[in-house]
Amino acid sequence: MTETFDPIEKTLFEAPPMGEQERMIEAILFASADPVTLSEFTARMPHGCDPAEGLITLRRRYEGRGVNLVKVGDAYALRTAADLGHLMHKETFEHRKLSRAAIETLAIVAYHQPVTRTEIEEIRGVAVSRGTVDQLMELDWIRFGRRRMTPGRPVTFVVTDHFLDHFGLESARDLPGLKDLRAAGLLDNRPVPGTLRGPNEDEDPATGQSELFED
Amino acid sequence: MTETFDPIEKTLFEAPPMGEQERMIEAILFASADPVTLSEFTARMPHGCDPAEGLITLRRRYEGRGVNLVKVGDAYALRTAADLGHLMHKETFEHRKLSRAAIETLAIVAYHQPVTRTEIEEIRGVAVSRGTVDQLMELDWIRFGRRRMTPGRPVTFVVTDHFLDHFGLESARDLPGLKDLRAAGLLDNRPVPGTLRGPNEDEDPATGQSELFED
Amino acid sequence: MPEPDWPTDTPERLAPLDRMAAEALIVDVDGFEGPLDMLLTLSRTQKVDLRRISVLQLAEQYLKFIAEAQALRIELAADYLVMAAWLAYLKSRLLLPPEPGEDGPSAEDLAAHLAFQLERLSAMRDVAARLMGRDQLGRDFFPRGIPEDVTRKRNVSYSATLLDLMRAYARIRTRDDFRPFVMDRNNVFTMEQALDRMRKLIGFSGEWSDLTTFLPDDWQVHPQRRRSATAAHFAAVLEMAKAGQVDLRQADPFGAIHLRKKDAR
Repeated sequence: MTETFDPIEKTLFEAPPMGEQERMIEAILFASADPVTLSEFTARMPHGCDPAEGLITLRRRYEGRGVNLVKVGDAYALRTAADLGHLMHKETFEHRKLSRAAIETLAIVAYHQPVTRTEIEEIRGVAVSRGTVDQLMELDWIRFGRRRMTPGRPVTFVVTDHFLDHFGLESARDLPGLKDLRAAGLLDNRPVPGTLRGPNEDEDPATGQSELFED
Repeated sequence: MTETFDPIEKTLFEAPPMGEQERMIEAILFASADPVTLSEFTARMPHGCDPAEGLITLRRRYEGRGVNLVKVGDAYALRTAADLGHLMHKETFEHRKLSRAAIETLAIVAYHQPVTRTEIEEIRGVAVSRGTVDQLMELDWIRFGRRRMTPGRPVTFVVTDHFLDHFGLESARDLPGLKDLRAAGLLDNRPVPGTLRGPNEDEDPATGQSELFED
Repeated sequence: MPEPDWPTDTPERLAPLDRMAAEALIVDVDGFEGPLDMLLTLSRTQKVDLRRISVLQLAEQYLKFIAEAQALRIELAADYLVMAAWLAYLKSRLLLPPEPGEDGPSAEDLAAHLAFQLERLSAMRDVAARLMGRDQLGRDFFPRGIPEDVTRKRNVSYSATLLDLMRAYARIRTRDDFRPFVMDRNNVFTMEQALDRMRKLIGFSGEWSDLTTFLPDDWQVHPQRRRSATAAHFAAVLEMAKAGQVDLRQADPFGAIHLRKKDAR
């Protein structure tokens, strides 16, 4: 249903001054959820307005400002100046300690790669949650390796170059071995009370970690 | 594990020039539908910026424009000029019609805050229905204030920043007619003659409107 | 609730116009927000500043209204009747000179307070209307239509060091040694085992012999093992004595325990 106006009648209403038209365009652009086309401006503004002209002056007004008037297809919108995009990102830096499950899983992958999930679970003695693996994948510390050529063809996990980079290793082979761990005192076998100790179990030398991890 | 910055290092980065800061404020304001607090500006802008100053110049810049910079509580927002509301039929929200009880209750909370339910009932001479309070809470126009330090420690109601934003008020001090009401003594908490009041009821220091609205 | 003294003579004397007004009021009784609201409406008929209102006149109007409502058998909420009772009391107090020595608030104070309440309610209504008449967000002025959500980029850096990694691995590899303590079965000789063993050996023991000689050789040196084996064997032979399979004797407390096979009769 279209209303028809007498063309003569239109001119009876004088169009608002350009400054007013510019204000209107500005308000419409600001409040609109979508870019606004010329015909929408015309439909929403009083008779006799010339939004095209107002858009030009408004565009000029916003030049170099924090927001700019941009043309999107055949519509117009106000957008954040490109160089200020960084203000729209709230970057927060959080340092978090990796969960025990995650670090253990990571360690097993690093020492046993390529390793299947089942193997990880066997070594840890508990189930590995999907979240833990996902987290390590997201951190880009582990990735899928080749499928194991065993029944079920399970996927394997290996550590990434990013992992090596993060931990300052040239290759996974540089990871300290069990022997080194023991030498560093990281593998001290505390006896369970009441268990019998073999004569060779007292050899464990009391080397502190410091020795290994200095420099 | 937190990274610590050398405080001296901070000053090595010079704050951007005021013109740039103004652009940043503008971009942040445009990006947000809700009022932005000073501390939010500070958090999002580079170190050393003074958003308070930039806001003043920006506010002036938008005077008389289609969009204005308004203060809401201790936050700032851009809003279309009220005289252009007629252009925004498309954006107009569906307003739920408030009951007379809700409107009166809202006004009483705004002018008498912090106010208890009993006090609201005293002023209206009728019980406040649960639905009325719920509705105003749901609109996020009123919220719980502190408990009153009187027997029973009743909760109080106060208006929210969202209320201020909705009615275009910079602060509760700008409520229409507030001064006259106070001058006429109509905001006093006048007890019914002959009622016994607990001695500690008067201890409650002018937590009432006086404190809130005195400057 | 004290029964107020109703002025019952009024209804039929009403002028037609007043009567219509009163009826309109009564029909509208649901529209009132309580007695205070009704009093405020009634007070409008006095066409004076609320501060100079005649509370006496107002009380009379209200009581008349209540009487009419009752004559028309309109159910009134209790608080309307409470107000009526109070106003009837106030009216009598206002009309009568104060009794000497009477304490409590004066009738004038009570009337002034009612006037204050009405003025306050009226003022609240006025400002409520002014408030609602303000430009409102989403109706007269508008927020940004395309708010850009601040993309919250959480840079969570997980700090794991090589040391953490190795400690974790070491922890896994040594976990067996740290398993929760359970009774070590290696050094426990159960009674069932002892019973089994004794049943086989007892056939050879026709003469009194020391219980300790029945202990297995490899359970006699290590003190923990010897204790466990001794206890198990002792319990076993008690069981056998109960079943009538062996005789037991002990010469003195803490002395050696001897046993022999009971003759099968």
